[in-house]
Amino acid sequence: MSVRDGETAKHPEQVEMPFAVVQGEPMVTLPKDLYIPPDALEVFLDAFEGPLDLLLYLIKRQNLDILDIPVAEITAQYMKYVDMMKDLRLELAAEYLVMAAMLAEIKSRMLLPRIHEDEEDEEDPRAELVRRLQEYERYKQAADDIDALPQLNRDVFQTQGAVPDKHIEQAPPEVSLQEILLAFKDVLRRVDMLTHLHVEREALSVRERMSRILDEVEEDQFVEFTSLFSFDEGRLGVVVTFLAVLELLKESLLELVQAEPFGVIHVKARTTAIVDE
Amino acid sequence: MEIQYLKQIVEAALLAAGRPLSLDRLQELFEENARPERKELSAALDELGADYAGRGFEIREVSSGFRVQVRAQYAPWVSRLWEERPGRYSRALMETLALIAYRQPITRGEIEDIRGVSVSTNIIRTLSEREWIRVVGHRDVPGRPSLYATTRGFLDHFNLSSLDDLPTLAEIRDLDVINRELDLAEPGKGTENRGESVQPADAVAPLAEQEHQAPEPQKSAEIIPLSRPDDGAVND
Amino acid sequence: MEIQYLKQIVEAALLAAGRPLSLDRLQELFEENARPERKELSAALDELGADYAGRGFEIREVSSGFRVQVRAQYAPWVSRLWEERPGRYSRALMETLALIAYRQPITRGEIEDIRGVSVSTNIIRTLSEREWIRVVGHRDVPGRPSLYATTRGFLDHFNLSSLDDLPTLAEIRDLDVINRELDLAEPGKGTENRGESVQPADAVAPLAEQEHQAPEPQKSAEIIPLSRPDDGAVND
Repeated sequence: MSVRDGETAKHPEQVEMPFAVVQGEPMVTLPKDLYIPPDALEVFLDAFEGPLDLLLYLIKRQNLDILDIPVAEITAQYMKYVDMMKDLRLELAAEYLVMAAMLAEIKSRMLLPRIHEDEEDEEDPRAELVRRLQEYERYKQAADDIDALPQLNRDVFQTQGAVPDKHIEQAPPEVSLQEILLAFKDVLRRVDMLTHLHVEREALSVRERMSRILDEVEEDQFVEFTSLFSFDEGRLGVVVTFLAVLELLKESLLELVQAEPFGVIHVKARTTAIVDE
Repeated sequence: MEIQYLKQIVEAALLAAGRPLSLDRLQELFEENARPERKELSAALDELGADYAGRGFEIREVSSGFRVQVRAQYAPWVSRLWEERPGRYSRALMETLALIAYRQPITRGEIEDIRGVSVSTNIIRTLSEREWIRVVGHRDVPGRPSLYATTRGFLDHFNLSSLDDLPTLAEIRDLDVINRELDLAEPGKGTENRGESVQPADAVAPLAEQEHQAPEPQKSAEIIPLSRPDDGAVND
Repeated sequence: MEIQYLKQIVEAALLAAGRPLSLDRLQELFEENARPERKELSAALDELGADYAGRGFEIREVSSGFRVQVRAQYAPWVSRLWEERPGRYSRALMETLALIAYRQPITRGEIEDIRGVSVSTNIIRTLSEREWIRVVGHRDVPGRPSLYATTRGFLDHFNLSSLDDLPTLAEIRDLDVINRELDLAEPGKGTENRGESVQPADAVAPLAEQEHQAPEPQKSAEIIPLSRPDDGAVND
């Protein structure tokens, strides 16, 4: 029905009219019966998201199924809108003209008698338009559906309860032993060039014991030398402590006092300034 | 930990967070030695959901976790708390967003092919700034156009927990149907009928393929062939 | 208006507001012809307060109005939502700690002599606050500098029973072997001029992980701000 009802088009040369629009040439005839009052057109066209949207509108307005587009009729209506846009000097988007060309092409193909055998392979000329219209329509609908979903701060609101006793603790960084060793290795690599540092052969337990002894002794008060030793540590523990005391003496960190030969030895942290470096 | 106690901590956290909290994040609220199992947390969340029946708020799982939110039915009153109403997004923006949501990953050119009009840079920028979309790659064609996909933020904003929750996309009816209707509608077309009675198989294929793919949003990185080569002439 | 309905609107508004709401403000949520009396609102607030007994939150009147807030007893858990991810210590701090461990008792000046750069007061304070080092005495030289040693806590933290459990220097020189075994990438190439500031863990996170996080903008709140731009360069 679409082909028959389509205005005056009977010959291929007449339906080539819209091609002239694409090439920017002036229209030959202007349709007189506009569907929309011209002063409402600008607002009207603003509501469209492009030629597919306009086409969908035209189809829907006539209660037509997309699958059954009367191409000639829709083309004529579409061209009227396009012409109105021109009349109103609206910036005519290229997409509208491209669509006009596509419609015109479909119209012409449907009018042309098929005489060649191989045209059996040719699909319906409207198929591509129908596909695009359907494709567009489904996403147009999807856009509406998404917009209708409950939206944050429009329909639903995230609660923001107060926390009056908020107390934020900063967790201290994690450190692995490997990281410390790697750092130490870097130091060693650097100091290897300055060989005066002899850290090599010291037993760490001696160093640890040095720290502990320093912690135990007071600066202004002597403690008994023997109190530094704990006999339940065994022979090794005693040796370590003794070495630590010797090391501390060497570093001038401890002072050792014996009031009389074979008397009690006392220890205290060193206070008097002695130039030893 | 007793569920009653667990529930109170969970609801207190959700209420105060101001954003959705994942099960992992909820677990981290507890000391390691007192950390509840995920299924304990899920049970607590379920119970809270039931507790909130008949209240002005609800628990909702969205993409990045659970949140306590004010029910949509109270929006007319609650909206009055703020002077400004949230603006509506333009149809162009919503259509672009819908195409990215359902057809991701997708290039701007492919969106333009389907919408039939160009997509303004503003729209892409607005969607990116809202953190609803992001670039997930580039199509390996000249110009290497960006491939867009939606984010968790998009799902969170639209109250969805995954893309599967998107409204179902309308179906595309295939060419057989079209042709049947064409035949019925145009019984007297004479010679033209010749070409339509037998439908070439290759014309059906693209549509059938699309119909199969389209209703389910593509979440994989797989690239959907969008347009047939001859489409380009129309849109560019 | 029925009180049940009123209660739900009021609690919805209080939860969404994020600030206390006065009775006047609550009244304004309603159309003028449906505006509840102040005493109706007060009654609704009272009932809500009773409803929340046994919940993780409560209604509280503060100077500017009413608000829903997390009960104080749950604050310790809820506060963890805003806890920052532990950062990383600087290389300077690690070297200082290593030198104290291996060379104790040692003064800051001696550490500086070995490292060739000054040791900031921050490092010493940080190590002291973590109770990994302590002052065990003072060297008897001008200025009487503090002598630092490691603590029991240091040994405990690193699961050592005594300093002798630390690898020997010879073993440390073979650390490359240890590293390979631990599959621990050595972060120390050319790091001498590294700052002493605490380093955010995210700065060393693999790119893939960051990409994974990208769609969740909220997470960025957990990233510790970098205090020194040059720290970042180390991690590339």
